[in-house]
Amino acid sequence: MAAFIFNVVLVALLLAVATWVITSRAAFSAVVAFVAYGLLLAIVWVELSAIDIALTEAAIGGGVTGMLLLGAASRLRETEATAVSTSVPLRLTAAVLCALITAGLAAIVLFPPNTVFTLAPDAMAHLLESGLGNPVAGVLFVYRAFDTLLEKAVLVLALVGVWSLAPDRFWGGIPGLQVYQQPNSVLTLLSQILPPVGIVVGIYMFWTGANNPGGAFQGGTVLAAMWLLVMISGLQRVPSTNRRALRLLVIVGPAIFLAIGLVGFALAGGFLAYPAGYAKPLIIVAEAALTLSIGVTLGLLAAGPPERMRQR
Amino acid sequence: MTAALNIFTVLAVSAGTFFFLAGTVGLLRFPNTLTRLHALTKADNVGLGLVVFGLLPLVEWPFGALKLIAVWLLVQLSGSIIAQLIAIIVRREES
Amino acid sequence: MIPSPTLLTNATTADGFLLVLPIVLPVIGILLLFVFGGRYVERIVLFVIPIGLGLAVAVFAAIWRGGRSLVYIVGGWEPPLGIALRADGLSAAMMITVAVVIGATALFARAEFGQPRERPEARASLVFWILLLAIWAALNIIVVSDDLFNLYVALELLTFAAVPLVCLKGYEETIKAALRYLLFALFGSVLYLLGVVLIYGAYGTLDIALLAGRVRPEAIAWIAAALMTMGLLAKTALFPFHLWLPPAHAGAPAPGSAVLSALVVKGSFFLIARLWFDAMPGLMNFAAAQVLATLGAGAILFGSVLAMRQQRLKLLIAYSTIAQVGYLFFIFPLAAGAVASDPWSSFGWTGGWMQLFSHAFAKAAMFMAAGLIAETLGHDRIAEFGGVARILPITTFAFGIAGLSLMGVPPSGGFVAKWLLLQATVMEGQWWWAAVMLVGGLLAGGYILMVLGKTLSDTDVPLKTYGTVTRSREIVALTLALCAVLLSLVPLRPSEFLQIGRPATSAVAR
Amino acid sequence: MNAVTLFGLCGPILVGLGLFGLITNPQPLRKILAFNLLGSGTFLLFGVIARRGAAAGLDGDPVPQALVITGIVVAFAATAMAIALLLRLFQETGQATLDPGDANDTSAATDAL
Amino acid sequence: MTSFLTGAACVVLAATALGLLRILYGPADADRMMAAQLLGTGGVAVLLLLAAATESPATVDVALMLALLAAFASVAFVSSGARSQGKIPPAMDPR
Repeated sequence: MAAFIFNVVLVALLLAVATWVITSRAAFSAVVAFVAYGLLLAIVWVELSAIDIALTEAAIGGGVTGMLLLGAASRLRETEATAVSTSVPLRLTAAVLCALITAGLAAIVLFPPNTVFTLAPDAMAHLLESGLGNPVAGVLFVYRAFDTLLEKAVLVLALVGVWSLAPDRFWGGIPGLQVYQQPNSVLTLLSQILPPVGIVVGIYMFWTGANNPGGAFQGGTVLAAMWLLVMISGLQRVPSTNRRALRLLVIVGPAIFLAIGLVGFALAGGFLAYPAGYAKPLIIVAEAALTLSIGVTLGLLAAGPPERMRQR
Repeated sequence: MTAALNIFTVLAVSAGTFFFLAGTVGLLRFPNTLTRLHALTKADNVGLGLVVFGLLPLVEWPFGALKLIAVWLLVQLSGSIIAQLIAIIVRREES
Repeated sequence: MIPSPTLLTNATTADGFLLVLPIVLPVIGILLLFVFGGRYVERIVLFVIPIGLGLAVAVFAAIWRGGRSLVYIVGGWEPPLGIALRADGLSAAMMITVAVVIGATALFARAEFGQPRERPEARASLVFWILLLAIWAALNIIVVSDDLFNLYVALELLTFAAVPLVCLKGYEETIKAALRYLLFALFGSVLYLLGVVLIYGAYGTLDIALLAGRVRPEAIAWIAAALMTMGLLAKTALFPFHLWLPPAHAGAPAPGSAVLSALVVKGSFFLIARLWFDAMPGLMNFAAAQVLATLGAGAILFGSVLAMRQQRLKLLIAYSTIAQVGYLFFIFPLAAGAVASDPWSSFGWTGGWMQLFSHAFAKAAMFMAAGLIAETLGHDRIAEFGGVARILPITTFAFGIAGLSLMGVPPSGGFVAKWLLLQATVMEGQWWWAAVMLVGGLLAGGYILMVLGKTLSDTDVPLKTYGTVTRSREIVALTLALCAVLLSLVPLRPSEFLQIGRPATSAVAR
Repeated sequence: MNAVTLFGLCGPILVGLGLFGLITNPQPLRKILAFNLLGSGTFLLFGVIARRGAAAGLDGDPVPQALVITGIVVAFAATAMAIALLLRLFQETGQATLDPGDANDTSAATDAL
Repeated sequence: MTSFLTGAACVVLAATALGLLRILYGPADADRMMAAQLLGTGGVAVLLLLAAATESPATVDVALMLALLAAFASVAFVSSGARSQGKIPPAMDPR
């Protein structure tokens, strides 16, 4: 009973905050509400017994996306007044359309099909062969490794897309991350203490991910956040995007993963197949490289396109 | 022994919950940003501390407990530093 | 009517591994370009593109010779747990079209985006080549993947490659166009994903071959199909979701426009067709097909009329894309209601896909021609085109014969496509589509001839030129236009190649 | 009604809200927020389907859970790209709106070069 | 014990949620950020209580993640806010 009341409160809150994200007049207020929404969503995922997703949402939704959106909202603050609002008929039509879609989806939730399909038994049946203990990691790195590989390519491509927005003269320059202007402030203290802890947590996330909830993406996100923190506080310089080492870090994960996939052709009889007995070590190697690459890529995505050539 | 520990947990968690309530009341009722900040940081850090304290008997020793304490320390640290930074901004805006 | 189970099997076939390589190769190229960039750009591209072309030919040849589909089970995990790749005759034809257009674009773009070894790495050049390879990889996945979620990731890859291409020049208007395109595309992909979620919930698999046997005409399937189709239509820019296309396609650099208009919008169209014909054949009925084709008809009329009113060549060509994409949607009523024993041997099936192939070649040629004209004149205002034919005869000729294909005049692939589609309207008794096609052809003739007339006309003032273009680039445009003409050698009847690997039992409800 | 259904109903409402915001709000930043809401509603729906598929000693079907993680990553990449575009537009023009009217305006397209 | 812990989680959640009214009322952006910060701390407490109630140690990892990253958004706020102070807004089109 207590659990159900908790869930009702949680859902009510989530919907209230979501409504505020959409209806608020001021963009900044909507963005702060969105950060709160991300936190609540992480709790919802815990309640749905999807700890892997909860970790991802906590890291991305509340943390890095929040940072991106807050930065954008404060930069764009002056432009808010110029926005025109949409016409009433359009709003009404949109409202009716959205209500219809909501009603249709709600009906599907309320009247589920009689047969419940699940791949859980299949996924568990073959999990032992891979040596992994976390079925979600099994799906991501064994059964549907192809999706995961493509997703990494998407991240690299998104980074190319973000960088491509730099003016020609700043290509290969330094991302326009907003750096805190007061040196030696308490922020410096925070960014001296937090990152060591964060790096430990990031490595722990990746390591525990083979058998427990967690994994390369969650670990990489923590690393990205810590890296951004030391750059924002001015402890470490934002690197030039033309540095070969930096670019190598971005692709080392996808490249090793792809190489392991190709080795499967020769040794395991198929692309992205693992030789018997070697699945777990190979996956760990790929995940370690991916954790690093994801950390660097997400950090660079959040840092934005190059905006200057020289260090300040 | 178990009963005593259970009572301890109930007491500590209840007290922690109370501090969270107090923090919210402060955030909503206090007159200006700086006093609200004060209420907030005091209340939620003490609140979380008491909750963690109360949960210690329930978790696996020592790693579970260490993790709980680490979580509390992290929140404590970042919370107080963020509070300072926000205070700096508020003060600059006021002047 | 409840569809009978298809005869498609899920087991890796001999040569199945050939399907992995055209996907992996461009990805390797992207990773190499990203790290080594700079001085090695040309070498990497020169290495990847010919091999990629060769692989596409190999896939085509394997299917041609074998007369059946290639299947590859990734990692040895069969669906529903794993992902299968499958290429039939249609996929092979798509793959080779994509490879030819990408290869030609690469040749054409060398002048603009070539990276001399001694110069420092340039933004536009490195980014262009990475995006071109990414589009290639994404399209190759789209034509062979059999898994709806895998296709979602591929669609996103395609979007993330296409959007930066739009604003590669970095002008204010192109950035606006790119942002609008991205927002439309994201709207589209979420709706698609929503449908994928519902399908998994209802049928427990995302594999297209398995779904064909499981999907029943019931509420949840209809809702999923509607959401996915709406999302994909937004990405295909079918009327009334076309708003984003003209500024985006007109704003990109010429080789970019060529790829965007010729290939990228076809990627999402291909998925709509896969959805209705392959994944959910049980849902296809008269009403659904008519709705899709009606939107297509709207696109033809609306796009053609607006194309005629444009003053700039690139915008005119972009509006013409909206119209030509409209024809593709006639495949739904004309193949699905097939009088023939199954849709695959209908005139509508071959006609629809011929339209896609011929438009891909013709439109790429046209955008290249427009780019060459603009480079020579320094602008693309049609009113000031007098005398262009004299200084750029090959380009004008390429534009003209590509235009034949758009109008549907022989000898051209467009003629074959439109003739087959017309034939299908007669056989199906759906004369109203024939009327739309005839009007569309006339309007296309109007805007093509308007441009050609201007280029052939003489002016009193001598034409001022701002730059010169090399003969080889003109020949690339001409070659693509000739490819569109060569398609007219295809016999005027349902193609057998496009029927290879299609499920033998008719799964499509009448 | 059980808790899973409760969360299941949350998904459609979030989808509706997000869709409404995406269509009606003229500011791109708010559209990006709405897109994220829409995406999370979709993921939530998938999560509920996963939860209902609990079997074989698991609390949920791991396949949809893994797909949601991939989806979150892709949505983040999309958000980062959209924000970068928006900020660039702001730098270039001092504005952050897409006038709905200029899509059909022939003068809106740039010079061909 | 389980009901008590879940109940406590419920109270903490409701309490910190009330604080979210500050997002609505502001008035300063700092007030809004404080509300989100309170929810971050409250969320950590809620997750720890849930972890104890359901005896799932993995949930503590989610709390750890929140503790690390909830402060991160505030850091972004502080750094971007600090910069917008001294900067002249770019010229706006008067039309």
